[in-house]
Amino acid sequence: MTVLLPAVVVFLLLNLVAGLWRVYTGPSAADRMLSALLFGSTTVAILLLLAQWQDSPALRVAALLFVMLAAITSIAFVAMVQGGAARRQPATRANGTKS
Amino acid sequence: MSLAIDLLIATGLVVLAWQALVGGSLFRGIVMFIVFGLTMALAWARLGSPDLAMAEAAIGAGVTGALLMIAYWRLRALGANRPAPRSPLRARVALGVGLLSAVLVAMIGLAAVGAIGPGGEAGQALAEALPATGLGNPITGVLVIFRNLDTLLEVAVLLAAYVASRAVMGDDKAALPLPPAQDAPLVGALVAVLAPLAVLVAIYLLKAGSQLPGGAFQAGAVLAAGGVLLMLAGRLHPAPLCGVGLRIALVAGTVVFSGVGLIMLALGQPLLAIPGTWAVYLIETAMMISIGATLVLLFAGSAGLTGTPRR
Amino acid sequence: MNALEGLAALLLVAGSSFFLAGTVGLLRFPDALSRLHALTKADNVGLLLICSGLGVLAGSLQTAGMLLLVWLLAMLAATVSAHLIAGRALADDTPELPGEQDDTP
Amino acid sequence: MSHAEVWVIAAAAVFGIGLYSLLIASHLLRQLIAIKVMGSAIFLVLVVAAGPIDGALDGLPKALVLTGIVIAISAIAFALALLVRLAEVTGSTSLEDEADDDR
Repeated sequence: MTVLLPAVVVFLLLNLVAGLWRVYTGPSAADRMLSALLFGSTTVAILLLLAQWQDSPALRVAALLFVMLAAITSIAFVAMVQGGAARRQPATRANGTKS
Repeated sequence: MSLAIDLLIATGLVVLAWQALVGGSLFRGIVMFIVFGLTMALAWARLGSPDLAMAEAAIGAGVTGALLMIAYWRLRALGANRPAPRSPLRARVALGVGLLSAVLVAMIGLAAVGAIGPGGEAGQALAEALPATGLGNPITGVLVIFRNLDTLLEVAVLLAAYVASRAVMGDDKAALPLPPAQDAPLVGALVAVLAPLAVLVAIYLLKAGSQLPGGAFQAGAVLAAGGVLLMLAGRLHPAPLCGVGLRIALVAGTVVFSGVGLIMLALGQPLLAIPGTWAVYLIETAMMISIGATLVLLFAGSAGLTGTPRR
Repeated sequence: MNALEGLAALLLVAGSSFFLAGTVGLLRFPDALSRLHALTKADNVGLLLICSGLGVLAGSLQTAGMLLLVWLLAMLAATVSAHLIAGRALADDTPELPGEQDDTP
Repeated sequence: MSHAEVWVIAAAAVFGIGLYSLLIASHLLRQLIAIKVMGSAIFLVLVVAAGPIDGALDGLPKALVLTGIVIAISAIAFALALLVRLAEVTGSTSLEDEADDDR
């Protein structure tokens, strides 16, 4: 177990590095937020693994804080773009499903 | 293997800092900076500082992202996101200055790592003095007992930041309202779960803070994140005026902390002496409320808050 | 004890493979909605498996409850975030927000 | 390379990037992010320099950094309030004079 736990952490970190590519390329703002979502869930998993491996239960509380507050940034993102100048009419919104 | 983890996280921090700051659209920079904050929490976890990981998680996930996005939105709504171009000469000078400063920080840091070594003198003195206070968490001990004047002034700095931001708001208080809440049913369900949980976790952190990682600053950050969530969901609105309860919440930390300290002075003790563990809890509770209220008000960019009348 | 550790190892490896699947989906799928679909589901299953593995490993009911709470909250957060971001992706197919400009040379 | 050296060098690089960006970025929001990033780098150096990665805690620098994190976010919030006000009054998000531009 002393080998597997850090190995999984390294694997998830490499996963994150790969996910960074999507934030980098986009292309849409939603894509970038999506990757922030990936970072949230993977970071939680890494924190939980580290809590077990380093025998530091407080990191589980940190992970709990993370998942509690992960949605706030998404809400701010949506509130921002929908409330902003880029607001679209509902008709456009229905058309958007064609893709 | 643990070196591999550290190398990955540390490299990730450098890459994210570069991505957040140099080139690309401003929005991408903001998202990259949010991810940078999440990675900082991992770094604190690796550096054996769960206290810092908690604070970074609450602030980074709950407040920073929302703050930057709302500010970005406000600037865009004002039509003011037009940047001016820079001269190439200046970029070259900046590159030199950046490189130089990096080398300087590296040298100072490496020298400090070599010089102090494990368990510096102050750290040892702290470890020896801690059991007498009845606290198990050295960070809470430092904050409330050993360096209490610092902490008191830091709470005062928060208050000052709020007063200053109120001063620059101009005559039309709460000039730009927050964006309207969308998709109310789902967000409503989220708020119904998270808002009570945030209060619960804040109280847990406060109580645990005397023995385990946690304390007033993390608890206040969690409360603030809960408040930010309520604002984003349209349950709280910026108001031009500050109610009495809010005023009390804003100054509670400073007043209770300095009040306890002054009473002890009157009783013949040193200034800001802490009479017992109960006083630590009292002060930390007041600090938590003040920190939470101040951060929410700073986020709102307004003088006060008001709830939504039920429709 | 060894059987338990074996089970935990199995769960952890399975969990990380789901994370890998989510990331592959995020990188390879053609548009924002399908990427969202791949990412949120795979990551939540991965988190569930990793939480179960850690719960088996921790062997304490309190820790297991904490892990369960974390996973449930992650589900809630992922649901709401995915819904909001999907709505955004539907509403606007333009590549970048209007007003986006590079502000560094 | 030891653990502490990895962190210190990474923190130094982050600080350098922050200062570089602070000097070349013209958008004030970007400059604010640069200041925040530089602060994080200094926090890292403080905590790493204080002690070993696994093992005994040194509470002093951690307490310092803990308050620093909260103070930093409040300072950023105040700076953002200033920035929004500046944009309201002048319509610009930069402190540059238009006349300074080379183009």
